[in-house]
Amino acid sequence: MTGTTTKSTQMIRFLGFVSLLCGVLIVGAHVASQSRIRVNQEEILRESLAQLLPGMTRQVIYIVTPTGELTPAASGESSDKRIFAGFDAGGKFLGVVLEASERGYADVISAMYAYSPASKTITGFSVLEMKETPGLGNKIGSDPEFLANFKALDTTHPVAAVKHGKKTNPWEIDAISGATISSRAVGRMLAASVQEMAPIIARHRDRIERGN
Amino acid sequence: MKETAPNPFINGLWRQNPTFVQILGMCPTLAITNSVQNAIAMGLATAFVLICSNGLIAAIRKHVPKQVRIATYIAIIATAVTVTDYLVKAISISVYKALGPFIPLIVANCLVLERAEGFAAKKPVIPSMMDGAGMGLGFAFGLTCLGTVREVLGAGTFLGIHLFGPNFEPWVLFLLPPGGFISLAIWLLIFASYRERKDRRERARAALLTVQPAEAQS
Amino acid sequence: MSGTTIIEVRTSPHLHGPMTVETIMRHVIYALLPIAAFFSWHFGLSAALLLAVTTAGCVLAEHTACRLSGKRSTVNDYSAAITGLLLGLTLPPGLPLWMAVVGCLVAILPGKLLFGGLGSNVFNPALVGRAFLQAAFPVAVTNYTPGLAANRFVEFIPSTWAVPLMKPAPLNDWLAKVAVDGFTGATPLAMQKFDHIYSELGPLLWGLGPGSLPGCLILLCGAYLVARGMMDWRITASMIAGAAATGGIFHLVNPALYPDPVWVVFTGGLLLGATFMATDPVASPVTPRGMWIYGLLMGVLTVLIRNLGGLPEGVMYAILFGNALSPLIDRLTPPRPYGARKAQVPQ
Amino acid sequence: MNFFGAERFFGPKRLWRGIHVPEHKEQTAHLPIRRLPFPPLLIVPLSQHAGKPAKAIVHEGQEVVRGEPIAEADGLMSVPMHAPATGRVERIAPAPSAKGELTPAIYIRPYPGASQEVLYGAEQNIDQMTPAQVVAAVQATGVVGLGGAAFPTHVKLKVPEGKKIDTVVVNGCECEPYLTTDHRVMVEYPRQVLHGARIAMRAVGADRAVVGVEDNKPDALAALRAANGDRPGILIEAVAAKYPQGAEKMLVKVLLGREIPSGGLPADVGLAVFNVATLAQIGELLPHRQGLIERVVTIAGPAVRKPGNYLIPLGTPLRWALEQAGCTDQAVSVVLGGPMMGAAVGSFDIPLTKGVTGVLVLAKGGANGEAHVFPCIHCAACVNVCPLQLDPSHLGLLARKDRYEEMETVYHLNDCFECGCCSYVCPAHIPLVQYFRVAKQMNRERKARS
Amino acid sequence: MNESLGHIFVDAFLINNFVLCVFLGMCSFLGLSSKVSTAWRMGVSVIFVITVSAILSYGTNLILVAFHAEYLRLITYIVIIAATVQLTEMFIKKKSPELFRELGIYLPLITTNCAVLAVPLFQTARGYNLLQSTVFALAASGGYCMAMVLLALVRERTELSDVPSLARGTALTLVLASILSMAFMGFAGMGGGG
Amino acid sequence: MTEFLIAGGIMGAMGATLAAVLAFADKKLYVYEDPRIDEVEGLLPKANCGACGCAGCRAFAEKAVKGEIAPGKCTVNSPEGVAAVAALLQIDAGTEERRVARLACAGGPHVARHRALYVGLPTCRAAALVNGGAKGCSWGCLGLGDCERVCSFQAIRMSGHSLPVVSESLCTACGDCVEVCPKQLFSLHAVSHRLWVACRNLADGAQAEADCEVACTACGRCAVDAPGGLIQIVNNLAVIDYGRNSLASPVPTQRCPTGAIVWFEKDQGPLRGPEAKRITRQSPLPVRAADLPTQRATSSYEGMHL
Ligand SMILES: Cc1cc2nc3c(=O)[nH]c(=O)nc-3n(C[C@H](O)[C@H](O)[C@H](O)COP(=O)(O)O)c2cc1C
Ligand SMILES: Cc1cc2nc3c(=O)[nH]c(=O)nc-3n(C[C@H](O)[C@H](O)[C@H](O)COP(=O)(O)O)c2cc1C
Ligand SMILES: Cc1cc2nc3c(=O)[nH]c(=O)nc-3n(C[C@H](O)[C@H](O)[C@H](O)COP(=O)(O)O)c2cc1C
Ligand SMILES: Cc1cc2nc3c(=O)[nH]c(=O)nc-3n(C[C@H](O)[C@H](O)[C@H](O)CO)c2cc1C
Ligand code: SF4
Ligand code: SF4
Ligand code: SF4
Ligand code: SF4
Ligand code: FES
Repeated sequence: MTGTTTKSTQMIRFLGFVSLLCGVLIVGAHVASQSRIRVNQEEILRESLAQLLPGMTRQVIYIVTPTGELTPAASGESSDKRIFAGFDAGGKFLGVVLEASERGYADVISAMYAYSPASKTITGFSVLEMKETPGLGNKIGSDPEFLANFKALDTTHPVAAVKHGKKTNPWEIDAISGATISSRAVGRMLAASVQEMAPIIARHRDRIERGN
Repeated sequence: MKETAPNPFINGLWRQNPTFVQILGMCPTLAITNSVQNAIAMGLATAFVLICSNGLIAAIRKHVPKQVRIATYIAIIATAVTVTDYLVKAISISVYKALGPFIPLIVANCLVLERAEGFAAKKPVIPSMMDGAGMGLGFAFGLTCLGTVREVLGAGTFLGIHLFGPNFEPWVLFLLPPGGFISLAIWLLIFASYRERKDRRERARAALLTVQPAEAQS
Repeated sequence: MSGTTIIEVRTSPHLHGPMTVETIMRHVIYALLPIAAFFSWHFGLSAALLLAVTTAGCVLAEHTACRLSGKRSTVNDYSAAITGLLLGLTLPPGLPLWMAVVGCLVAILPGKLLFGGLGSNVFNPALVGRAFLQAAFPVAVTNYTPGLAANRFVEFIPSTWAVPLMKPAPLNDWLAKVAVDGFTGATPLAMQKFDHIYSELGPLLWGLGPGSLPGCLILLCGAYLVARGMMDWRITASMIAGAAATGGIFHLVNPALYPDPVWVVFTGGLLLGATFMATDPVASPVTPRGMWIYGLLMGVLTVLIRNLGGLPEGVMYAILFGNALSPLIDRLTPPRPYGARKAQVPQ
Repeated sequence: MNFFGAERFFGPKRLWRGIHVPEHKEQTAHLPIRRLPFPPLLIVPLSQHAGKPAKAIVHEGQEVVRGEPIAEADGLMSVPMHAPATGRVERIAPAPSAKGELTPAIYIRPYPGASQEVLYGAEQNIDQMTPAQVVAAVQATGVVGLGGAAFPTHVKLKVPEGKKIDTVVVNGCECEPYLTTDHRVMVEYPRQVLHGARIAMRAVGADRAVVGVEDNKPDALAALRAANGDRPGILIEAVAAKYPQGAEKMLVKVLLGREIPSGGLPADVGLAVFNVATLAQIGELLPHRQGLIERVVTIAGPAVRKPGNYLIPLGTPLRWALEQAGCTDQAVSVVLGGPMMGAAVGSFDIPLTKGVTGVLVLAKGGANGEAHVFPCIHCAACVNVCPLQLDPSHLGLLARKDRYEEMETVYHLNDCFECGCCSYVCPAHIPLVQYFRVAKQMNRERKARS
Repeated sequence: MNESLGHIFVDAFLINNFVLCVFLGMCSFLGLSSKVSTAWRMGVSVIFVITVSAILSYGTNLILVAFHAEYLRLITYIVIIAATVQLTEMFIKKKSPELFRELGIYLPLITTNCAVLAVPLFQTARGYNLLQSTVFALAASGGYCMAMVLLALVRERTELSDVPSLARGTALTLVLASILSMAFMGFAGMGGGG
Repeated sequence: MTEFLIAGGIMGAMGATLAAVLAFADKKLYVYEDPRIDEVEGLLPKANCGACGCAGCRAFAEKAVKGEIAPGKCTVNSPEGVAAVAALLQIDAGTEERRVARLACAGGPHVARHRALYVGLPTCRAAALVNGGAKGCSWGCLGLGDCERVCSFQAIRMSGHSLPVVSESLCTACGDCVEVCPKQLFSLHAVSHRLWVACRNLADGAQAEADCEVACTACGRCAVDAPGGLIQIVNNLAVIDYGRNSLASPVPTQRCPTGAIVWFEKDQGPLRGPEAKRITRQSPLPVRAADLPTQRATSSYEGMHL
């Protein structure tokens, strides 16, 4: 082979063929694993919802249109703004779960929280994705003391985080010591999200609670 | 002359260890090793890709035109990686989440292409797969070493088991980027001092064996 | 001498000036002592112990490492002691001593000796140690206790004695006992940044806020070194100028959010950094123009990090960044040799 | 201390960089020039100057008269030698030199009791000579730069093709510590200095001369000013004392604000620079068509018994001169020239030549004491004092790693004139100048090889 | 997401610097940073390759989305990168053989520089438009180039000192990188927060 | 199924397009480089020592492929390596006799006097610039080991008497020591040049011996013992004419009184003749007590040796 230039057509044919083969292989893997992956993803979603709304077995997903209307969404598809309504085995409405995100210490924190339209409180909080400092900022997803803030966080007043040990009002979040920035980001995130979503939910409360 | 490597498997595992000797595949080495579990998973995923791609490339090595060889190898590697990606996703979403964006980046792990070019392109299928396995496991070994330092110091745990009790003050740094660099440096220093001590011993032995060159003997 | 003098041949110059590295370093220590004394007086026993531990830790680390590698110990050039003192001065007084020791080891081993010892390190060793601690133990390192507590000469801050590798016990009880009113544990900078509470400027000049050292005393000690020709004033001056100017611009844009230049200069570690750390000759440029650029850059960066970043304090990062850039600055600002048409930038 | 450099703006003209060195001139500055007796044997090397060695024109056993030429110039870059004493040529053979190698020399044994009077020479009228004739006459005197470089003076008097010289600069700075030869020459022979300056002005066609004298020699300034009176053409200027103001590049910058281009000559900026002693010799010798046979040498230093300025016949062995002045047993090294630039010698059998401005005997435990060399701490002291605005710090670091080529191409090594300021101030006691000398030598050899 | 261009730039250049904070492109960062001249040439080559391949991948992605063949992203991106690199390599070899010799084995390895692949993947994941993608590519590769040059500068400086034999080589480089990365932590949170 | 078609279509099309682009670029931008250069380079020892006279191993490989230099010119390569290169290029190996560096001085401080104490940078280069070094013999080795430091092959080791000792097996004749020595004491010689004058002192016999006990005093005995013209006395020094090396034998060393002329036996270093002075001293000679004129005593002047 040394020194001889390979014919161009041969190169084209070879690479074309290899690529084609690769493409087919990949599609094969894609098709073969697709259903399993979907099941997995739904499982994950349900688990995280169930964590926020204990006892939940069924969820209904709505997409919020830009005009503030709701349309039901096929499960598993991600889109802009979603509302998950959760029901227990007996079909009882448990509350809604909303998504929110905000810039934290290192990067955007995205999270889900449970909201009770009846009591106008936040009843649960879990982080989906963050790059906060491990051992510090990332405690917002794991620190029991911090998560205890979200047992019944009043939203009638704008939510805000205050320094550790300084919580006095029901709408305040007691920040994690040493991670005030991340904690405040959570506060801002919830405040903004509730401010936007609460009226929409209030408007469609009946429909959501009915689950259609 | 190319040294006659006795066994491509051992070669990759120790003598030519990709992490500590060749310093290849550094991105996952540094990025994924903040827990031992991630390190092992990433190492195994890479080993799997290496075995597949080395085998495939060795199989077609005789037919590849020189000018498109890189593109071909890369396409094959990418296929192997995409397949792995789907596999991991199908097996466990939580592992997939931990390895994050780094599985697709196995494609670009220099180690994989280096082995394709440096070994699989020249050798038959079986030794190539052996080499892939050796390198891959060597890589996994390297990652685990690093992961151990980082997890033990950074979180006080090993594979999630608490080692020092609940009051341990974690060294957050080791979970952060600088800690990755430092941990690898620590391992390299350990190996270097080991090698230096060995060298010194060998030199001392050699000095005993050689006759001192005579200086103007009378 | 019985007339059998052995004559020596040497190269010119046959005279030498009075300065030696050892004298310079010794005088830097003299200049740091008043500051260390203030620190100990202000925070009490724990602070004094912290300084003693960091200084001894650095000196011992260097001595032992030299001996282990079979070299002559280099501690008698006093530079390790400076590193220790400065490291101690940048740490909160109640820091667990085991963490301080970790800081010393990091400052001296990877920060200095790994590069080849005195003169070879690229980064300021004390700041390498401090940056390591800050990243490893961010909570402990930003946790300031109140100064001037009544019992400061009688008892240690409890966290000082934390068990190695373990968390220090919470300070709440102790704080309640010393009963300092309205103490928040935050430095003036952190309070300004996160809570927009301005401390009064007056006490800051005299170093009476938590976590801050007396600006005027630091400047005075620096002036002593400058007067003895042992320190370059250009870096200090340009760093302060850079910080003040940048701070001024921010202040003009949004006076409510950003503090005024005087406040900027006298808070945090800026003066200590500009006077004793940015000027560490080893890690700073040698060319005259380079020094100006270096100082300005660090001043500007400090304020940018403070005002825009997530951290209240930026001096340490600014100086480390400046250290990294100093080889580049040296290259880009060669002095114009006598008789050359223009300075040539080496490739 | 030099706080903000404010003193730059007051007082006489001064050098910006450079250093203040303890002067130690009080030891000899007040002592008039005295003659030294002839040694039993004189050794006159054929190469006492920069350039080609002279060619001997005497043979062994020949009798010579004091002042008589004994060697002739070999081409333009060379000067003749004259017999320093009346006596007999004992042999023509290699002799040790200050560089350490053997160089050919004429050994003359003076007759015992020979007179110090110069019997050789004839009057000549300079005013009627063309510049070219003046240059030739200067060459015949064998005068070379007595400021230390020993560069043949007539070469400097010959204006290069296409250049014009407007000013003669007379260098009376003598910035080196201990040395007072130029000082005494200016005090005792001001008329000769000025006469020499006028000869130089004529030769190069300049209508102006500037004499630069450091302000630590007020008596020299006074003597020159008195001798000059109010004759125009020669300006006598005081400059603030600082080392190395005497280097021509510095002096020219301080006095006239001109910078000699890197690698260039004073003629490139319309100047010619001469040492006062050089001009004094020309002013003295040229009218009588005599040759250079002796020079003033300062013998000083902490370990000298009888320091002073001695008029020494060229070729006097160092040992003789030292025996006349006497050393204490504190002596530990002997330096030819000033302490900043002079070379230490390891042998006393070498002769004193035209370029030797002083002999210093340094004592134990002086500033020259043993010191621990630290690593460079980048303190920039050297950068701040280097009069040529180089970067000795980087040069030193590169030299340690044998990166000689880079020193030359990137850091202007060849501009360094080895003044020693950087080594003097370096707190780490790094022998920077020695590094630079080695580097230059290695570069020269590398170039010669390729 | 609707991030401003300035924010994208600062984020990718400083705050989440590809090399020092995200660990991408490590191998060449550690391997090619011993000389400033090599480092910055490599940096510029990477800027070129990343920017070109980011734009090409953007187009490719449009096609893939149109055909609902997103699963082919990885392979198409990497093959495009490989081709770009190979073209660059041929070009450099033709125009500047000595640069080619200097970059030596690392030129083909740009292909396997994770940073190069990461840019198209990230830009797709974050849904950047063409302009945002280009800015992102420039910032990320510029950040890579800057980190490379910084490391090379400090490494060149250590060459003038007597580094203990134990640490000579990669260990020292890693320590330098780690301190640099600590210094970069100062920029963390610059994007928002407090 | 459509998925397979689409994927196959996209990938096939892309592969073909890129291959076409590459093929086109390959035609336009192709630079021919003999692949054998890489292969030869792979067979070289990569010492980049320059002993072959080329700027590094790759330059050697380029020249070797072009046939401008024989593979054997790389003296560092093992014989098998040379043979492999030759076989690859299908040419003659072209062997060259191995050369080694030889030192023309044997005057360690235990036999050669120093006239002063040198204080300064501990390198020969630096010492030589101060008054030619402090050694009495101004031609001799300064013993500060520049050659040892510069040798990249660890072939030079300073002996207990501060004299460099060259290992015949390690030396690659790269010439670095020849260049670095300020006294030019090294030269490269074929290993078969075994008769050797280990001195450069040009001073006359008495002076030379006063400076160094093992100096060549130009007594001429070796010249008399050597067959026709092999050794001549030039400028107070014995000089060997290596053009007549075939005549050389250890005989001329037999009667040398100082042992300045030696015979290199392989792996035994330099051997002196039986009549050479026995040197039992191990410690350095004292630096000559300087006759520094500490008194004003004109009479001591007769001590001047001229
Ligand atoms: C390396 C490092 C990482 C940090 N990471 C976070 C973080 O993820 N989240 C956070 O809120 N603060 C983080 N911080 C701390 C903040 O800078 C700031 O000091 C803290 O939020 C102030 O909280 P405090 O008022 O409770 O002390 C970090 C600090 C350092 C030095
Ligand atoms: C190679 C060379 C050529 C020179 N040619 C001239 C010349 O043509 N005219 C002149 O005035 N000086 C000439 N000089 C003299 C220098 O300008 C300078 O005066 C001399 O080197 C001594 O200066 P120093 O004592 O500062 O080293 C020459 C010097 C050298 C080294
Ligand atoms: C560092 C340095 C210092 C010098 N100091 C003096 C000095 O003090 N007096 C002097 O006459 N020449 C001094 N020279 C020599 C001058 O540069 C120049 O060569 C001399 O004045 C020319 O005159 P000449 O050729 O008549 O000697 C010095 C040179 C150097 C490099
Ligand atoms: C003016 C001056 C400032 C110094 N500042 C520091 C410093 O900030 N940190 C430090 O570790 N050493 C400092 N040193 C000591 C010494 O330079 C330092 O340890 C070197 O970096 C060690 O190589 C300083 C020395 C001087 C003369
Ligand atoms: S570098 Fe040269 S010119 Fe500059 S101070 Fe040093 S010796 Fe003098
Ligand atoms: S004076 Fe000495 S220590 Fe200071 S920068 Fe110069 S060489 Fe380095
Ligand atoms: S430096 Fe001298 S001894 Fe060493 S290999 Fe080269 S020639 Fe031989
Ligand atoms: S042989 Fe030359 S280089 Fe080697 S020690 Fe002797 S003088 Fe120095
Ligand atoms: S693994 Fe990322 S560049 Fe090598």
